[in-house]
Amino acid sequence: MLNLLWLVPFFPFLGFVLLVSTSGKMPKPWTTMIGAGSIGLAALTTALIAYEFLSQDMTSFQLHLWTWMEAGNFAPGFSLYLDGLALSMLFVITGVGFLIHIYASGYMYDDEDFPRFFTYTNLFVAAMVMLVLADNLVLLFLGWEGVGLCSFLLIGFWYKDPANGLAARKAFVVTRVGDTAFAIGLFLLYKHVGTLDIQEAMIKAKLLWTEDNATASLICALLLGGAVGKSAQLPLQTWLPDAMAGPTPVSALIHAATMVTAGVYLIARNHELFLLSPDMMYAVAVVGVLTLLMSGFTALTQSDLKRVLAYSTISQIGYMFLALGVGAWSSAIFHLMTHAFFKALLFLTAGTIILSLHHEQNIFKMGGLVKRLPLPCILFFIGCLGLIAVPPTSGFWSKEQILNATWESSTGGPLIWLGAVLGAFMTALYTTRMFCIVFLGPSNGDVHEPKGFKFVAPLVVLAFLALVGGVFVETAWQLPLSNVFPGGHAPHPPTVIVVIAIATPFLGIAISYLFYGKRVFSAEKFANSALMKPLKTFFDSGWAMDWFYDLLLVKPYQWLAKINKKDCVNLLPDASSAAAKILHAALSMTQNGQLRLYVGVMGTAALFVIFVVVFL
Amino acid sequence: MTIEELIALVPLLVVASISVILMLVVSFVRHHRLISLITLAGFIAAGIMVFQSMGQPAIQITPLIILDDFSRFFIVMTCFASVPAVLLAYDYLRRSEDLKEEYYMLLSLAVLGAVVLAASNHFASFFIGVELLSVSLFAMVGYMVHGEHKRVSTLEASIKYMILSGVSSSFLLFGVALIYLNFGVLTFEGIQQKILNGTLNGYGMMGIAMLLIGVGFKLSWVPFHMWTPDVYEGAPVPVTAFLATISKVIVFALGLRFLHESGALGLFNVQAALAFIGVLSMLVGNGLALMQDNLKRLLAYSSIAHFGYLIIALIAASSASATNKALAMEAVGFYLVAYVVTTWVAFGALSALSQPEHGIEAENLKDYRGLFWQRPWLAAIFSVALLSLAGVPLTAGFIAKFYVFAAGASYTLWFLLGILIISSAIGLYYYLKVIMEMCKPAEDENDFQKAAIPFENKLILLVMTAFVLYLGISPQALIESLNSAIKVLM
Amino acid sequence: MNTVIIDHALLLAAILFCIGLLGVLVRRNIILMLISMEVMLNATGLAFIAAGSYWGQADGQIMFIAVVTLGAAEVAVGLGLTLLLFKRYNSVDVDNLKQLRG
Amino acid sequence: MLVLWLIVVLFVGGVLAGLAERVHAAASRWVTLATLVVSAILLWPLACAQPQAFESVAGQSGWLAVLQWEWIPRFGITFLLAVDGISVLLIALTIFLGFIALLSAWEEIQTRVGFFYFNFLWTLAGVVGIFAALDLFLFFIFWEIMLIPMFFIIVIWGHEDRYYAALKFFIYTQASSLLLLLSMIALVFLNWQQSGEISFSWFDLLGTKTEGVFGLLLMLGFFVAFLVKLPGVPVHNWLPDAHTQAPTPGSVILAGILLKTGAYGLLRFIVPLFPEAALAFTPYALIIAVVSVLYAAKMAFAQNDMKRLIAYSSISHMGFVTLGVFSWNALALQGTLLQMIAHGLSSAGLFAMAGAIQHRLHTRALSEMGGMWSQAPRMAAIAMFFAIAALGLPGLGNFVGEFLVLLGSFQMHPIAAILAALGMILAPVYALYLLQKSFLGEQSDTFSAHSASLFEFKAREVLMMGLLIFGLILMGFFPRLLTEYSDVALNSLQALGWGP
Repeated sequence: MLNLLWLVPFFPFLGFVLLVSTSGKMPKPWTTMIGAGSIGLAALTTALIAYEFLSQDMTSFQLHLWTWMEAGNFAPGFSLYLDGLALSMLFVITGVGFLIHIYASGYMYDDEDFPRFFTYTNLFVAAMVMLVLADNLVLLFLGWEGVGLCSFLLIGFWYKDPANGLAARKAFVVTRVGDTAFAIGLFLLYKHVGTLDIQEAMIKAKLLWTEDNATASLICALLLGGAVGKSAQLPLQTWLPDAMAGPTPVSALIHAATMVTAGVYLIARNHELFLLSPDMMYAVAVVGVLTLLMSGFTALTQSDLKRVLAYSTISQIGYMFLALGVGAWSSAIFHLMTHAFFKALLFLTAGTIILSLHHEQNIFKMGGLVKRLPLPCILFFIGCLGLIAVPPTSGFWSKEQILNATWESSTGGPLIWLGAVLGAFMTALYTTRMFCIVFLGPSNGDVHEPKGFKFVAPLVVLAFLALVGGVFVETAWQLPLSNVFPGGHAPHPPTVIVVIAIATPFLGIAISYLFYGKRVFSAEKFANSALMKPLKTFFDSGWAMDWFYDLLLVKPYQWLAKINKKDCVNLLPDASSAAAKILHAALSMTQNGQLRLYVGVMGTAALFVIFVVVFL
Repeated sequence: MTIEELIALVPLLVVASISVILMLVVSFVRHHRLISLITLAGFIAAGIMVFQSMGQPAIQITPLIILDDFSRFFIVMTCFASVPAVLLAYDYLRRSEDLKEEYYMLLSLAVLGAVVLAASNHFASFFIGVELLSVSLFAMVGYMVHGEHKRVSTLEASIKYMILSGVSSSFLLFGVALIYLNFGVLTFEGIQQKILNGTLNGYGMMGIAMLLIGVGFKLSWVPFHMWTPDVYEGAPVPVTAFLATISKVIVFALGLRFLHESGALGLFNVQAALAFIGVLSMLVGNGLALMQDNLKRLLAYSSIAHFGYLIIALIAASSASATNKALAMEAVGFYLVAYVVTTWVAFGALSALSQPEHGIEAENLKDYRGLFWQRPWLAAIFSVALLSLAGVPLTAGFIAKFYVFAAGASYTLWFLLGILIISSAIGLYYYLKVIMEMCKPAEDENDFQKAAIPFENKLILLVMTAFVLYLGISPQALIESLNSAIKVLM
Repeated sequence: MNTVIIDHALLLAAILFCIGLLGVLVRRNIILMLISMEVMLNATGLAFIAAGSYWGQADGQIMFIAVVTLGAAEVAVGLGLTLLLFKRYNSVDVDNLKQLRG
Repeated sequence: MLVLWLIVVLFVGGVLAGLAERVHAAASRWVTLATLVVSAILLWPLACAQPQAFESVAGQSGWLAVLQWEWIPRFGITFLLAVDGISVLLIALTIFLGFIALLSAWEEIQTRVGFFYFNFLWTLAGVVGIFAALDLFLFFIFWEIMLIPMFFIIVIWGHEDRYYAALKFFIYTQASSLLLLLSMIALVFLNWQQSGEISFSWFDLLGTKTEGVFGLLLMLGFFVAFLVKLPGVPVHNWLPDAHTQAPTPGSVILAGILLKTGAYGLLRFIVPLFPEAALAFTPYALIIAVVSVLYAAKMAFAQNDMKRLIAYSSISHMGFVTLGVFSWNALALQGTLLQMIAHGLSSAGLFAMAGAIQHRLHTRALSEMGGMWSQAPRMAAIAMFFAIAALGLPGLGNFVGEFLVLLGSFQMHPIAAILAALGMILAPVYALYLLQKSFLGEQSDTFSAHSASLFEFKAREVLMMGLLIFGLILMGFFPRLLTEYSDVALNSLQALGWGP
């Protein structure tokens, strides 16, 4: 059975091939069958494989398909590697992916490019599965770039609006910056350990380097560069909010549940390397905490529902990075999984809301939806609870672990912990704000709630997972992950610390409710006060990072391209041809047809030649 | 003079007798075809005779004439290269109104001059040969001055050529006089010994310089090139072709023999002057040709450049190493042969489109517009000629250039080779421009391209193109005969 | 004594040569140009004779005869062309000849 | 002998195709097709050759179909044809792209059809000759031969500025090749002095001692000629013009095959013949490589002309070849070869695409395109594929090449590799820009007049593109199919240079 592991990426890929080759000529139900069915089959296969894997108490399983490329000693295989970490990811990708596909088959049904949507998503799932199953970093890079491509394609899915195209390109190019760092990291790793096979490289790296080795740190830094690009962490987070231009199921699948967490996976996968470099661990933690704070503040100022969710995603991934940075590997993956549940739920519910309101995404034009959209309201509420990490929802379990680990870890500490708690407070603040503005208050406009199995079932399942999934993972899923990551005692910080961590979100909820729910204080007044207004603008713009990059990189590059459109190197041939023409013009003046000039030239030339021969 | 010497001299006598016979025949009957056939037969007979004697030991006939393999090679070349001159002239004259028969006398006299030059190793024969060639050419250049549709420019060309050639002859002769004053001998080899003895003084040097000027004029080296484009343009095509091929090639061959046998080539100053002239010729020749729209002028400028390229091989022939010297001399020989056959193709194509009956020659670039679509084969052949001139592989011109590169490299003339590369790049521009013109879609009906091509012209084109390609693909045969020809100079 | 004489003779020849060259250069009348050319040729003839006498050989004089012959031949052709020139332009000014250029 | 036949078939086929026009206008096409089929059949035994068929020539192993005839003994010039794994792959690429170019020419070339296919096949013959000739003189002959028919292709069937472009193309390549000729001759003479034997054979010249400044200059002569053909900044200017103005099949051949001759030259001659000089020159070559990659990528982004954009992207990609060659280890060499082949396929696809668009819209200006996806989704998807291939997405051939080159060169020259890797960032900038301007975005007015059915790809075009796509995917996932051929050859080639 385990030998059929290749089927997991193969089913979505087959779906992709089928959809491409029929180029959208199939009837829509068939398209749905193939598009969502292939993911379902992959999920089923994953479940069967997981059963076998777990029941046999295996720690890892390797499947060599073929040798990919070969040059000198470098021969990465097209090989799959399954362990607890990969299995966790597989579950998220195929399981949550399947649910999202079902939802999408309803959500996208009326779109003229319905088949194209599934073409892309199937390719995405295939690439994502390759990413997590890769047994070497080159193959991982294949999946890594593949998901990036699909992200690009899906962000720009509605290609007729140039803004969507711009967002898509931004996403691709910005992540590509990280990818390049990643690639350079691979080169460096290969140079020193002579292999890119992950397990082998980790073993060799441990033999080769002691702790705090500069090269190891450098490699980690480069891998981190790749991770922050893909996972939208500082300083490469700017693409993700714009990526919301894609259809909402895409935001749920790619920009919340799966792809953006690839960076977390990458670091977790190479954790042994990072363990050699406490400095880089610390850097990961700092990146995580700064990102979660920054995006928390920004989320508070957004008015677009999906952008709020996008910033919350960035912030939650920041928590995962924090977990990685403090060495709480399992917690990071744990949070990755729970986040997938509640964030997918939030996005899909948001999709339903947006669809109900005729593609209205501005939260200030919503309001009072609690009565008109009761079911989405409940589902969204559950999602919010998970996001805020209210006990005992899934988000609570994972976030608590992270905060506790942060306090105790040598690469974490109280300061980082404080930042994380502040982040949790911010999360509560903006989540409540969002919920209150959307669902409470006066209502305006009419709604058309999409109904049907496809719209409801996935959401209910996700809501269930968001509510109780945490308990399940906390208890049942520790084993497979503990085989992957170095074990350690469970963190037990002082009780007061734990209490603060648990209580802070409630404080956030309360304050936010006073502002937005009860409207005891006027949020507008507060925001428009002289002190806060520039700050609000600053936060709203994503801490002016876009502006900064625009000024620093995009504008100069465009300027460079523009001033040199004609290629200045062309001056070389142009100047030589001009010189030749001038030479010609000058010379042809001598050939004026006057015999006496000819004689004169000849006489002078004769004198010259005589001079050269006789007197030189 | 022994009987062997006399027998050896027969080919020269045959060439000399052609003009006499023609005079006699003309006084009885003016029959164009007959006259041309006699001329043709004379050239071919002389050529075959000399060809037969190739490989025999060298014979010095009086101090003036030497028949060794080197001179035999060039005599053969002259005689055979004169065949197309006759054919082309026959075709051209047939269609024009002027007197026809006298032209062949002039032609045979010019060829006689060339043959004498090829066989000369003494200043007297050198001088006689040069002047025989030149004076005949004055008349040939200005030959078509009569008739309703005469070319007005022939007269101008002729006068310019005559005056300038006269001046250059004076330089040449003054140079000879000075050399004679210095050394007291008029044979090339005699001079060599004197130079080796160290008797060379300022007079001798000046003499050599003036000799170079005279030769340089005939070869239209820059800065003695001024006449070339005007005369090329003004003269009728067959004369231009003769001027461009035989007259130049033979003077160059003689120049090589003189410079080599007299040892003057080994003098640093001579090499410096040659290098200087070479650089100028390459750059100015190509520079002048660059935007040229008149094809005859273009070919004139291109010939200036080509003889500039040859200077590289000429300088390299001063090498002390026998192998390198042989290489350089072969290079000269090969280049000359390649240049002759290629130039014949080019002028053959030019002539094929010309209409002497109307006094019109296809010399303007626009006359060639769309030729590829009107007359594909002619255009293809002309392109081959142009590519050969440009030195593109599979043509004789490439092997020739290759040889020059090899010779230059063997003598480490990097600077000159660098100039050669630069000027070749310039040269490409105007050769390609002509080819492109032929590729352009024909705008309107072009009368030039309609007329049937005479048989003689076709024959020249086909045979010479075959030569160009043969030499480009399989040059070994010519290399071997050149190798044996230059042995006598080693 | 000998050398002085030869130098003088040569100097004379050179001066004549230059006068001839200048003549060709400045004159526009083709007949005068032809005459100047003859002067140049005869200068060379003088040089030959001087050299021949210097070496005490006949070669120089033989060459002189050849030079004279050449001069005659050139002038013969030259005068013929002069006639044609005059016929066409009603003038013997060579500056009329400027059709061929460029 | 087979290689000779291959070349002869192409030459003869060219003549026949030229003559066939007199029978029927379409006959030339079919003759060309038949010629290509025959040459593919002739190539088959070479492609299937088992290692035991490999010969060893002058101590160099891994050679096939060695043929040596006397030619010009005066200079030790022989008619020496031999192929190894590298050559076989490149010849196969040539024939394959021959089919592609034929398909792209099928309808586009309507005037002077016979002459076109004559030139077409002669170009291919010249290129095959280049890949097979191991005598330097013969190599040079083929090197030049292919120029002339290509020149005609641009001049006669090109677009608005064709004369300028053709002249530039010819003068650049010819002038630089004279430098090559000079260096060849000087090298041969040097070898002559050292060994007493004059020979133009690559095998004989391998042992020449080429140290010092003189060796460096000789190497530069070779290098410049190949760099022009490659092309690399700063001698690349002929390429954007030539590519833009050439007709589609011309662009396909130019980008797909002709550029590879420069790359092949770098691979075959520079380091093996001048190891010391090449080593000394490496820093400068790396600068050229990196500048080519980055500068051309930047230039590509600035273009409005679709073909010009693609042309600059070619320059950028070929910069990796320079980088790979001057890294000279197993990884980089293998990568270089794969990059050459993959770039051949992807750029052929892009140019065929640009040609198809121009054929329909009569413009290449990106500013006049936009939103063509809805009209022609199939076309758009294919364009997307090639754009993605060009930006080096893993799973497609270009990635394998680029990755191996970078990985290999990083082992030798980390800085250069890092800088060149920045090309990975700039590539999507222009590739996606191209896509955005042409197929995505709002529908432009230029083609609203075209009905969708007229606009979409026809079966012939789909076949053409399908072949290329298939090739690229195959290379992306199973590059070993190719590297198995080239392994032996590259290993023995590598041994000639400096070791890592």
